[in-house]
Parts: sequence; structure tokens; C-alpha cells
Amino acid sequence: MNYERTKQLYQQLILDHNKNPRNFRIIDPADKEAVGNNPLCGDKLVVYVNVNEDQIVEDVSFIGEGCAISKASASMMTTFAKGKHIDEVNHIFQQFHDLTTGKLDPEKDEHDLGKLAVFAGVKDLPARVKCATLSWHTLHAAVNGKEQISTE
Amino acid sequence: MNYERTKQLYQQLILDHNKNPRNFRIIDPADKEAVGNNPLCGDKLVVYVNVNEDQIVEDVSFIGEGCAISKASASMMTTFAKGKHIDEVNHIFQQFHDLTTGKLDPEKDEHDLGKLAVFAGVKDLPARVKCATLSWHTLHAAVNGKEQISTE
Amino acid sequence: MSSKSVNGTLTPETTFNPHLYRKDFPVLSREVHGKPLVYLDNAASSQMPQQVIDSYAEYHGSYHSNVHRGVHALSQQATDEYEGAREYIRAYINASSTKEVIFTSGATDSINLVAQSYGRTNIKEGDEILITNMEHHANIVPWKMLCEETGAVLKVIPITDKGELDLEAFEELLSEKTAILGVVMVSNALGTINPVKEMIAKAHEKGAVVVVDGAQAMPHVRIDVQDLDVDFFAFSAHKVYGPTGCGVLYGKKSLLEEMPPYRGGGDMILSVSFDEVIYNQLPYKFEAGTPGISQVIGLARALKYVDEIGVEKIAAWEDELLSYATQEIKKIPQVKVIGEAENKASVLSFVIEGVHPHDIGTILDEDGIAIRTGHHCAQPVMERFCIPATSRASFAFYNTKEEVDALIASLKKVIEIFT
Amino acid sequence: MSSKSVNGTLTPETTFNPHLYRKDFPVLSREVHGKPLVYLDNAASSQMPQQVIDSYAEYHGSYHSNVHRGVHALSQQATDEYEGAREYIRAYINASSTKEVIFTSGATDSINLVAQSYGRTNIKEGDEILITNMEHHANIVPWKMLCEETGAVLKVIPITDKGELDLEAFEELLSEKTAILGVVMVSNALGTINPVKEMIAKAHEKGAVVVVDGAQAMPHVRIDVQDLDVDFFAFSAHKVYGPTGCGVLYGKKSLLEEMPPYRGGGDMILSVSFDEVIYNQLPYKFEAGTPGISQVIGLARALKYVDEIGVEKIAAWEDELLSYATQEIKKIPQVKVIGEAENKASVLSFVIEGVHPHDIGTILDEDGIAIRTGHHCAQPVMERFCIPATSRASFAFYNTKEEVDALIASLKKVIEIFT
Ligand SMILES: Cc1ncc(COP(=O)(O)O)c(C=O)c1O
Ligand SMILES: Cc1ncc(COP(=O)(O)O)c(C=O)c1O
Repeated sequence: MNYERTKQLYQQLILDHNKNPRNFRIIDPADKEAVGNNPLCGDKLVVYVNVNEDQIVEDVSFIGEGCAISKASASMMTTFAKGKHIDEVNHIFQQFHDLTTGKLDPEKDEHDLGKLAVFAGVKDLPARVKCATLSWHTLHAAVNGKEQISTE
Repeated sequence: MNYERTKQLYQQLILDHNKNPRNFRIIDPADKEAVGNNPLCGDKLVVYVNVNEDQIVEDVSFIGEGCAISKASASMMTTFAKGKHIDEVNHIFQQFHDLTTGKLDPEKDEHDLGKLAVFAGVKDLPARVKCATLSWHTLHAAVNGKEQISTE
Repeated sequence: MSSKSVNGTLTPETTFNPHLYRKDFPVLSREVHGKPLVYLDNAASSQMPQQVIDSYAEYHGSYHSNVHRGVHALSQQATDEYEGAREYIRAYINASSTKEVIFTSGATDSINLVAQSYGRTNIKEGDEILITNMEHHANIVPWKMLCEETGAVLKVIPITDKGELDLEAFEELLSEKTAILGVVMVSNALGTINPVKEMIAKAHEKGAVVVVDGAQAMPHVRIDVQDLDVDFFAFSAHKVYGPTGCGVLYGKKSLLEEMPPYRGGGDMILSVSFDEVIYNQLPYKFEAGTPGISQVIGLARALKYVDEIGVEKIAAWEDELLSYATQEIKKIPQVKVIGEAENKASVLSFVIEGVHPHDIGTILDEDGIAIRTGHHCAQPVMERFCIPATSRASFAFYNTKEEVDALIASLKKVIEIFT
Repeated sequence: MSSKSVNGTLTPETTFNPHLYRKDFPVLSREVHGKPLVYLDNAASSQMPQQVIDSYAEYHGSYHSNVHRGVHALSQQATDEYEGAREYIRAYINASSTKEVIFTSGATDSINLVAQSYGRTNIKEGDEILITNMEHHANIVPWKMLCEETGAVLKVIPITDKGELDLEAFEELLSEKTAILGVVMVSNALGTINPVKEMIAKAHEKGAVVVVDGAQAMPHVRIDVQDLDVDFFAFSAHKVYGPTGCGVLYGKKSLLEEMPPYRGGGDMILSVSFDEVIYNQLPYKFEAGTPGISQVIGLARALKYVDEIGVEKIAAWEDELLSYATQEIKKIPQVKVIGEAENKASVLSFVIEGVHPHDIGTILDEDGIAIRTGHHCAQPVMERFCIPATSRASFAFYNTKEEVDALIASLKKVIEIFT
């Protein structure tokens, strides 16, 4: 790990999603919602989601406080998930998880992550993996009817 | 410390008081009594004492379970204390305490311990000092109206 | 005498060589009163190999930091090692999840956690708490305190003259009223290995929750909490070659999840405001404050040390030592062995007619031999055998037959002095 | 900014040389990501000098044994050192008796002991427990739990924008109903040094019992419990250069004597039968089971280390570092310092506009700089200042001005990345 890599990771994310997070709003009423906690940094976010009869994510949004990594990740998660089938969301969640924990190398392994591959750098920051995955865990919890999750 | 010294200490005591403890009986009713506990070895003894108006120990006895050192010490304590004024008993208790903790050297320092000086060897057995002094502490407690004492 | 090994198979003629391991234990080469130390007080606390000592120096010398809350490298490393130790210990006792492995300050603390958190929530007046007559004070006093608070009733399984549990009496005492069964797996005062697996099954039939005190079992028996189907299992690090001030409570997740926290503070909460406290998940709910980081890492290192030798080999050698010592001590007519269970582990308790154990301890110490004398925090055992105390030699795998010989020779001196 | 030293006198131009001591701390010479470690996370946990590390190796390498119950030489030596450590610590905090020095597993455990044992016996519905808005969770959650159990009411002393206690509000909140006052001596989130001596006197006028959380105070302030007239005082070893898993509860003898035990087990009893348990004297009544022997010995060794340097000299140097760091950080316009009490000790909490502390922590770590980011187990402080978290640099006597410079330089990089 080196300073340049961190700088790069941050710049790619920050230039876009941290400053201007997408779908940063409350859906009211939402079919489902869940609260995600990261006690490590004291971060908290709420994910709202509407899923239709065909199991398609019709709308998804988030609000909350978070670090650049968790905010950018949540923002990109919402843009990704919207319009997708639940099964596909779960599939990508798994790939994303493998990416951030170093089990999937976006340069070598096949994947469907698209732009989400930018989070590969997180694997070198073990303390931050939870920041990157918090929104995904929370979405997963919301869809599965859990109300509270914690990454610790 | 060496084996010969321990052997000597034991033999002097055992030959006499451990096997045939003096005043090993209950005084019923007694003016005062107290229970002494040595949680270290699980020993327990009761000291009974009658003190007259002139503050003279008229009778004193003990019962209980104990190691050779505590039993011999209790036995010799009773023979010493009987007929003595409380002040003298307290005075000797202090000297006895100093003897067993090495503050008083019976060969060099002046003392009134008489035969009790045999307990000098205990100072080399720090774990056993409490055994030697338990009966004295218990007598002291009884005279001062306490009912339970513990050496720990 | 011990005819079966602690793992239930016959003791093999072993070729175990304790000298291979003695060099790992710096204390074993010291002298006491000019004689080589013969350390036979392992049931009180075992000694620590250099590997565990070194893990401490390494931790504090290169990556000490508070865990769980830091993003910096040291904190991450300390957290990884601490949680890695939890995973090691989980696998060692075959718990199904690290959520079931709670770090405490010792077996005593572990049992108090159950009594306080599970007990105060679930036990009510008239419930029965069944323990045995051979429990250590750590598995008596917390239940006495709970009974006083709740009005529950303490019942006690008697022991036979040989020092085994009276299993018929156990079945009679066990009933639908039994809310908790507390039982020691290996008695520190008698060495008896209790048939806890069978007892757990019977207790479960009646709906009781079972707390096993595994403090003495850990160094001798391979524990599989799932195979035992035990609800709570407590042990201390310092009895299994690890550090003082550290222990484990294993608990079934389904039980732990319903239990209220034990202590309040940092790390055991998800969020705190003055209006509301949301507690953290398992196992953190039960680990308030900065944990014993170096101790937990040391405990895992100690278990790894044991595992590298093999606990079955250790048990077999300790059995051989115990058989040999028992055989030799019985040749001294004045000695009476206390506790002669069929199934027994590495503890030899005895009394000598007319000689108080305390005096035996002192005279043996002059020969450099460390044994424990007293009630071994098991006063009800002493009462049961109508003795105030015993002398206890307890063996570890680093002990030798020559050390047993030294013990026997020194006991002969005791008798010489006292007769 | 800190114009006064923690001991109340003006900071002298000091000639303190931290390099004299850095060599005692092996971890300080390590590298992180190829850069020299700059350890500024001392408020979370301080580092350990070789002297304390060595005391552990010496203990386990030459005289480890269980304490209190053995007649053999090792047990005697371990007991002497353990009780000797208690006496050392008694003298260090000027307690009037070793009976008042109780060993626990940490400050959190110490405060829980008071809440459980004193609290559950003495607190009743309608009583008020007064704490402050700057408490660590360790001095909040146990009281919340007690309030829920007893029906007592939690009251909170507010803090000013500067991060000081609102002492007028304190006097208004304090009343005959106040049963307990819980107050942190030095805030871990803000660095504020509270006027606990005056607060204790006022609380005593109303008949309240005062619990001081001294976890952060110990490394910086010379504690004299008799001068403070404090009823209970809690601290942790790992924040004052000692081991993890070890802490102290000081309590006034008159209070401790009336309190029921906290945990049950060995060593805390005089005698046990199934009908009756007689508890041991102080301090043993509160020390059930095998204590953290090596940890307690290590804590005494750590305090001796501090005492040899002199806590006043340490405090003066830490003040100088804090003043310097505060002055330099304020030159960065995007930085806002959180907590600007007149009286402050070695903690520099800050936020950077538009940058989450967690991101700051990561970027600093790349430069080898260890700071803590988050809520510091003091969420109510974060709420009070309407921030989710802060970044916190905390100094020890082994830190240097060059390390402060490295911190400032790295913060400038953070701002560069984020703008
Ligand atoms: C002010 C304060 N109080 C209490 C504690 C709790 O100490 P420990 O976690 O060692 O129990 C801490 C440390 O985290 C603290 O800073
Ligand atoms: C059988 C048994 N249970 C419990 C304990 C208590 O362990 P600790 O003192 O480490 O808490 C001991 C050790 O003394 C023991 O031998």
C-alpha cells in the first residue's frame, strides 16, 4: 500500500459520489427499510427500497452520515441496484464482497462489477472494508426484512 | 533455611505440645470467646477466656483443627497467658509477633518470651507465620470483644 | 487408581519424553532452597512455556494497541490477532461460531456471568439449582448468591467414598424443577472425571440448562462443546499454560442472544444516548471495555502449544505419572489417598495420619517440592471426607517419574520427623 | 488552548528530552507502511516500556504460581510480589489502606463493581444519579443499567461550547436526591480536566457518593485519593503504560465494608458450606478467583516507571506538546478543534470540514501516523457538538515535536486530496 494508491482511490471516488451522492433521499413510504451501523466509525445509514411483484428493485435510496468510502459506495450501490432483479443484486453483492476482501481480482477474474471495480483498492485497507460494504449489507437486510444491522 | 532447622523446629514443638496440647477444651460458659480462621490452610480454632475484675486471665483454653505449628503455639499460648494480667499478655503478643516476623532476635534482643522463643524458626517460613500467631490474634480478639478473625 | 486414560482408552505404554518439553519452561530449571524445583502444583496454576512468554513481548514490543475502534495499522493488527485468537479457540473447543466464545477474566468470572446474566433473568422462586458435592467454590458461591437473590433452592449431588458422583442420587434429584445443573468436569480436589456428557443429556431431558466448570479439564481432555452438547462451558487460561487474568465462557448462541449484558461500557454497545442504549451483537455484548488483548493472544498461543504436542499424548503421560505416583504413595502405610475414582486425571490428594497437610507442605518445600495443601477451594469436599484439608500433588506433562520419586522420598522424611 | 499544566501551575519552558525514554519502548522504533511509527493514540492505550515487558518474563520465567493459598516458595514469592504491588499502588494514590485497593480487569469493570455492588444495595426508585455529558460509555452504561433496574433517574450535567462542564448547572442539578455523582477526571474525547475536588466537596454536602473515572487522569495527574476525598476512583493499567486486562478500584473502606460481594468464588470467602457462605475481608471480598497476578505486578512496575520520571515532568512535557500541536493545527483554516477548555490534558480532538475522520485516519496511517477516529466511546459528546465523530491525536511523554510536525504535514495532504 502506498500514498499514491490511497490518493488515487480517494480521488476517483470523491470527485464524483462523495460530494454528490446519488439517491441521497428518503423514500416515504418505502416497502422496506433498514438501518446499518458501523460502530467502528460511528457511522449510520438508512437504506430504503421498493421491490415490485417481479422482484425488481423499483426504487432505492439512502441517507445518513458516513466517510467518503461508505458514502460513495452507497451512492454507487443505489445507481447499480435500481431496476435490477433481486437475484442479480445479491449476485453482485457477493462479487463486491469478494472484491473488497481481495478474493476477486478485477484484473484477472471474470466479474460483472462494472464501475464498482474501483473499490478494489479497499482490500489494502482492512479497517475500511466494512465502510465499503455497509450499504450493501444494509440493502440486503432491508430486502430480507431485518431492521438493524451492524458490521462489527 | 535448611532441612535440619525445619526438623529441629518441628521436633521441639511436636515432642510436646502438638501431641499433647494443654488446655485443649471448651470453657462453658466462658466470659469471652472468639473464632480464628486461617483460610490459607482451612484451619479454625476457638479460644475461650475468663478474665476477672483485676484484668487477670483466670482461665483460657482452645479447641479446633490446626497444623502442628498452630496447635503447639495455641497450647503454649494458653499455658503462658493463664494467671497473667491482660497488659502483660498484650505485651508478650507484641514480642511474639516481632519474633515470628524476624523483628526480634531472641539471641540478641532483650525479651520476656521464655520458652516461646522456640518459635523463632518460623520467621524463615513466611507462609507459616500466620499459623504461629493465629491463636494469639484470636485471644486478642476474644479479649477485645470481637467474634471472628481471619489471618488473611 | 486410574486404569483408564482421561480420554477413555486404556493407557498405552508410552514413550513420551517430558524432557523434550521441560526446556521450554524456564521456571523448571530454577532451584528452591538449593534443590531443583519439583513443581507439582499444576492444578492451582500451570507454568508458561517460553513461546507464550515471547508472544507477550512480541505483542507489546511491536503491535500493541486498543482493538476494534482504530483504523491505523497497529490497531488493525492487534484486532486481527485478538479476533484470530478467538477463532483459534473456537476451533479448539469446536464451538459452532466465534459469537459463542466470550473472553472473561477467568473461570470464576465466566461462571458469575452465567449466574448474573442468565440466572437473574431466568431463575425464579422455587426453581432448583443442582450442583455437586465436589464443586470448586467458583461453581458454588455464584449459585448461592443467586439463590439468595431469587429464592431458588440449591440441591447437591452427593459423592461416594471413592470420590465419584452418586449417579443414582443425581437422577433422583433431577426433576422438572431443575433449572440449572452445575457440574465440574474434572475435580481439582479429587481428580475425578465426571461423566458430564451423560449428565448433560439427562439434564436436557428435564429441560435444565447445564453449566460445566472445565477449569481442570482443559489441560487434560480434548473438549468438543458440540459433542458434549453443553450449554455453558467455563475455563481459565492460567491452568492451561496461558496467562493469569484471562478465561473463556463458551455459551450456546441461542442462550447468549437472549441474555442481558453483564457489565456495561464501551465496545458492548452499538449506540449510547442518555435515553437509549442499544447493545452490540455477540460476543461483544458481553465484553465491556478494553479486553485483555495480550492475555487472549497468549491463551491462543498456549493452546497451540498444547495442540502441537497433542492433548491425548499429554493425558496419557499424566495418567502414567498418576498411576506410578499412586502405586508408590500407597506403599507408605501412613498415607491415605483421598479420591479413588475409576476415571481420574492427574490429581493426587492425600492425608497422612497425625500430620497436618500444612506441615507436610512446609517440609516438602524444604526439598524444593511444590505441592498445594489446604481445602483447594472445595470445602464441601473436605467436609464430605471429614478432613480439614488435604495435600495435593498435581501433574503436568513436563513432570517426570524422577520427580514422583522425589515426592515419595520427601514424604518419608515427613513421617520420620513426625514419628 | 492549554495555558495551565494539568497540575495547575504555569507550563515552564522545559528541558524534557523524550528521546531519553523512547529507547525504553521497543514499539516506537518500528515502521508502518515504510514510515517510522508516529504513535498518537495514547488515550486509547499507551505503549509499554521494556521494564514492564521484562517484569512479565521474569514473573513467568521464575516464580509464577497461584497466590494466597500455597505454602511453597513460589506461591509465597508470587503472593509477596502481588501484595507488594498492592502496597505500591496504595502508596502511589495515597490510599489509607491496602484494603481500599481492589484489583479488577479494567476501569470498566471497576465502575461496574460500584454500580452493581454499591448501586444495587443503596439506590432506590426516585434517587438521582448525576453524571456529565462528557462521560465515557464506561461511566454511562452501568448507571443506565442500574437506573433501569432500580427506577432511579439519570441526570446529566451539560457542557459548554468550549467543552467545559457547566458548573452552574451542576449546582442546580445537585440536590438531596442525588445519590451518586459520576464524573470523569480527564475527558478522553475533549481533554478537559474537570475540577473534581470541588465537585466532590459540593456533592458531599448533599450526601452524594462520588465515583471518579480516572482512566485518562492517571498518566497525567498525580492522584491523591485522600486529598480529593473521593469515594470511588477507577482506572485501567493499559492507559498508564501497564498491561491490558487489569485495573483498580479504589474505594473508601467504610463504604466497601458495607457492600455485598460482586462476584462469587474462591479467595473471596472465609468459609463455604452449602448452608452458609462467610465472606472474606477487604480487599479479598471483591477479588473472586485467581487474580491477574502478572498484570498487577506489571501495573506496579509501570507506575514505578512513571514515578521515576516524575508525573509532573511528564505532564509539563505533554502540555508543551499539546500547546504546540494546538497552535500549529489552528493555522490550517479547514480544521476546527473540538474541546478548548482552559484546563486540558494531552488530547487534541478536531474535525476537518467536509472530510470524515475515518478518511483522515486512513490517509494519516499511510504516513505511519496512528491517531484515533470515531466517537471515542463518548457518543453523547459527539451529539453535543453535532458531529458524528472526531479525529483525535493524544500525546504521551515519549512523543516529540517532530512527531507533531509530521501530524500537521500529513493533515495538509488530507486537505490537498479532498479539495
Ligand atoms: C475516560 C475513560 N473512562 C473509561 C475508560 C474505559 O477503560 P477500559 O476500556 O480500560 O475499561 C476509558 C478508556 O477507554 C476512558 O478513556
Ligand atoms: C475446578 C475449578 N473450577 C474453577 C476454578 C477457578 O478458576 P479461577 O480461579 O482461575 O477463576 C478452579 C481453579 O482454582 C478450579 O480448579
